[in-house]
Amino acid sequence: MEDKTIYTPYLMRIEKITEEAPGVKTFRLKFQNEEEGNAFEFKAGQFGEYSVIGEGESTFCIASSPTRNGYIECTYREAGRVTSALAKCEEGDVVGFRGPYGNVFPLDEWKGKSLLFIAGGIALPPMRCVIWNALDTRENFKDVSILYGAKSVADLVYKHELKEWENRKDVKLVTTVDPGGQTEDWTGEIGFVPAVLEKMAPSSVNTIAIVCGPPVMIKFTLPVLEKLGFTEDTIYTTLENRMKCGFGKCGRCNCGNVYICKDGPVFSYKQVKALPDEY
Amino acid sequence: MTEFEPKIVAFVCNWCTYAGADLTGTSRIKYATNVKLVRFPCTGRIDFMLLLKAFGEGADGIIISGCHPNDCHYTSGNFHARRRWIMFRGLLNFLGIDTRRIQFSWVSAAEGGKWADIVNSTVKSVRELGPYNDYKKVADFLETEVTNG
Amino acid sequence: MVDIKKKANELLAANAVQVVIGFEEGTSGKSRAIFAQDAAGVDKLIFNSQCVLNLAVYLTKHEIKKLGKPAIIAPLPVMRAIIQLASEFQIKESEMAVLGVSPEGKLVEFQTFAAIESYLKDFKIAMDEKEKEILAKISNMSLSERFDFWMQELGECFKCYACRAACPMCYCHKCAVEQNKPQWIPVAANNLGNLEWHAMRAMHLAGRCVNCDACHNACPKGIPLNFLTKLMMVDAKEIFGQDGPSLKDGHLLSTFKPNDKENFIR
Amino acid sequence: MTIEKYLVKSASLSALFDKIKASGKVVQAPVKKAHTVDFMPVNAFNEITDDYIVTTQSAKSVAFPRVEKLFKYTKAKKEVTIADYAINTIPEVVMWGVRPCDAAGVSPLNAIFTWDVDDVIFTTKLKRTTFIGFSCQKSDACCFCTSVGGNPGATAGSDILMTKLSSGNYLAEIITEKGKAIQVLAPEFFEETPSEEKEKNLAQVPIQFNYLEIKEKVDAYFESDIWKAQAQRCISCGTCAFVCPTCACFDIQDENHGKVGQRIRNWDSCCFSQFTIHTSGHNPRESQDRRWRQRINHKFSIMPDRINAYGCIGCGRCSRACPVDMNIMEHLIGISQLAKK
Repeated sequence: MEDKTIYTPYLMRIEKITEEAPGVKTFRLKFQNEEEGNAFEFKAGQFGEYSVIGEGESTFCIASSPTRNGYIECTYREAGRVTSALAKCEEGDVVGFRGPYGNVFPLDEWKGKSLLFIAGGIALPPMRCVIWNALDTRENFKDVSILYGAKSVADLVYKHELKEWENRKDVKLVTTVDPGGQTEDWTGEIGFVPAVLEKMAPSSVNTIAIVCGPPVMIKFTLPVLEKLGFTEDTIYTTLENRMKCGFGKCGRCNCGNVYICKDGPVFSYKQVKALPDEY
Repeated sequence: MTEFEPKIVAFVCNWCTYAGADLTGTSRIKYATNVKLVRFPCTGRIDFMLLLKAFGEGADGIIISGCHPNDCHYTSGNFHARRRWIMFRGLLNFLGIDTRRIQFSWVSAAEGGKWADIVNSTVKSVRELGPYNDYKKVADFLETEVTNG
Repeated sequence: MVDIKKKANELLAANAVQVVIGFEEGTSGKSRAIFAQDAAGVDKLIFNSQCVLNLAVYLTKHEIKKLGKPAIIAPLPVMRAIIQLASEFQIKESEMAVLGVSPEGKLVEFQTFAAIESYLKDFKIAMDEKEKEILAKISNMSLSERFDFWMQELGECFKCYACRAACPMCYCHKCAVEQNKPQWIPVAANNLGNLEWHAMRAMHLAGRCVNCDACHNACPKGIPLNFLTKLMMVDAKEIFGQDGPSLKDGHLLSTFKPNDKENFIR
Repeated sequence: MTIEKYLVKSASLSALFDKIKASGKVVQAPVKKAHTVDFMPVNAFNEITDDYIVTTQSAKSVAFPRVEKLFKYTKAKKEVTIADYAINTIPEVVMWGVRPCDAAGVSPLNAIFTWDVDDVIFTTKLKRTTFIGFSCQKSDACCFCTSVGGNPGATAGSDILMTKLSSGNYLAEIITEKGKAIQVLAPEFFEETPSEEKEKNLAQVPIQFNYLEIKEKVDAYFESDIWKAQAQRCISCGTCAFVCPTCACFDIQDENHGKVGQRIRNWDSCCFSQFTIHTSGHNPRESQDRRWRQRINHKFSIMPDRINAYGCIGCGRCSRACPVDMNIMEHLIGISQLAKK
């Protein structure tokens, strides 16, 4: 008799690979075992441990929305041992997945409010999950605005979805690239996210801001949000720390008395402020 | 019982031994087929750990070969390699690893015959030594348990 | 000790250095490192036969560098490590003061690293009789006995990397054992992982080891892993004539002579 | 169950061992090896040593070994098969000669591995382990169990606790059902209760600090120079974590052998500089003082906060094994003496 343990991953078949940007790919993964797939549930904001069998595990969020059944998606940038191995995978290959782990975006609490998403670079994937979740239950929310910035036009991920959001009447999308990163036919903004946000000047009335991006972007975006009237209770983010287990045992993501993998990855700005500077 | 066929890995330099091995083939010199050739830009690039990796993955013998001294394509890669081999061979021996299973050689692009000879004699001597079970046992982490040692 | 303390206080008082790296009394007669930044700290300095840690290990640590310019209490192994580190461009003469300690426990002052090197000419690295005996015992085993011996000894290793952490020459920010693209050395403390780790460590110290035994003293499992590097040292001397660290000769494995002798290459 | 007390004659100990061995259980006991005294599987009573204060490594390896194979896998072209951990192959083990401090470490370790989700490999191993403790007649300068709520004769965590009496015989306290099961194997060796007092046969370990105060101070002095001062001589090895009975940090890795391989769990340590490093190169705990603070904070503040257990049981192993004499007791005394904030 062999027993599944908490370390045993689901085996997932790569159904579709989308090249998003240089070094960035999205995998659509289907459960090899249908029963497992049917029983699988998750909520927006949660993450998982993805593995190339033989190379090890790597942590990233589930990038697809829980409202889309039958598959999960992940988007990653090729960087370390595991993501490099993932990059070599082809459609039809089998990878491992453990999860879902961590807490969720409190979408239920946000009903009736406006949502402002601010993302930079490769940080759109953790937000894409909640964006689609909100859009698929659009009636629950007032205005939905998305501000997304990347280094260059090529670095923008989910290009086809950005188009879709741009064309939707019920979404306000602003995209921006860093100065010098634009192409000749670029029609979006040029400038860093905080500056564009200031220009965009979204209302903070009854609005939740969800911010995710590189630390330097977050650092300069928060003061702008505060100036706009957002408070530490109405700003949310998702944190990443190195993780191995995903369920509060391996000790890696521990930051103060918070375990990012159990208490996070979703935190309000108020909670983040209370953390020691170890994330 | 069939005779034991040793698995031999050869780490060779691109400019001399690899070309030499090519010549062995084009000259239709017959030699043992036990060798898997791994081509490197230079013997200087052959990290000493690769020898242990080869044993760890199940090789019974190893051949390392490159340009003769003074013939290095990059002037001195083989001189550096030689020093490294001298030190590493001493260490391996001290660790109890069987250096009789490792053949170092200089084979130039013109020495097709010498390459055949190196391969044949290495295969012969490793065949006499038998499979490298001692190392295989150590490398077999799938079965061996680690106790609180 | 009096003269060392006096000198240390002078240096601190003149602000010539900001910290004195030395030994203080530790738990149950052990000694340990102290980073004295004032007279009270200097007062705690000791020096005795229990002072086995190689203090040179701290010279390359970024946390210690932040304390300011150091003066380091340097018995022979520390002096040797300093010369080796200097030859590898890890430390600079102008960035530290060396308070040498002679084998008799007397203060020896050095103005330059070259002066240390020439002082060391009178104190060649040598193994004592007991060490020679152990080395000979291991060398005289049969091949399979030796393999079993090392598998037994290295099997004890649980990869805490205290040997690496205590070694003044292991200053790499990212050790080869942490390279994982591809995974170079197995992470697990199993037989293969331990053998490859210790073989690699010994090779990376070939011609660089100053025989201070810090690695062995640090090992919580008492593994005689210092004999791997001792062998490297003996070979470096016998085959290539390298006799201790040198500021000019260059690193054993990054230099060569066209007429290096061997007897195993066909 | 209430603790039952018996007398086990010194001469019966070996016969008791044989009975346990004959029952088919694996027995691990302290063995004098070339350089250390450590728990090893033993076959005969005379392999066991009683000449140790504590073993170099803790008894945690019985349930949390330095290398744990989580599952094996085979990779063919586009297919992966996983052979899961065979839980039912975990043997019944008796840990003989465990010190009370070591036994006290079982509960915090268990708290970590059962927090929210159970690690069945760990819990099953623990379930199938019987701890036969031997209380301490000797202590050394590194011992401080009494300062963290333990004592040299504490029964917590042991299934049976043996205390050597002045007569040379042993007071056997049967603490749990698992302990009772051992007694049932050889009831003839468990004789009537001795009148001798247990306490006077125990080592004296003075109380050095108040561990509740440590938590208070660690929280109050989280941002303080004390960590820098304490961590100066630390060289970032993992010795302390690896010998610690309650340290549970680990790493998960895959190891291949051609097309087959295994996913393994290895010990890891928060003191390693690479422990928290992100792939981007950003390191949340890049200097040693932060890692040292994490170690102390985790044991004395985070664990009590989150899993209701203290992560230090005062065995002093880390202090004995530390290559640079980072004496944890000294540092804890230092922390406890900080002014109240």
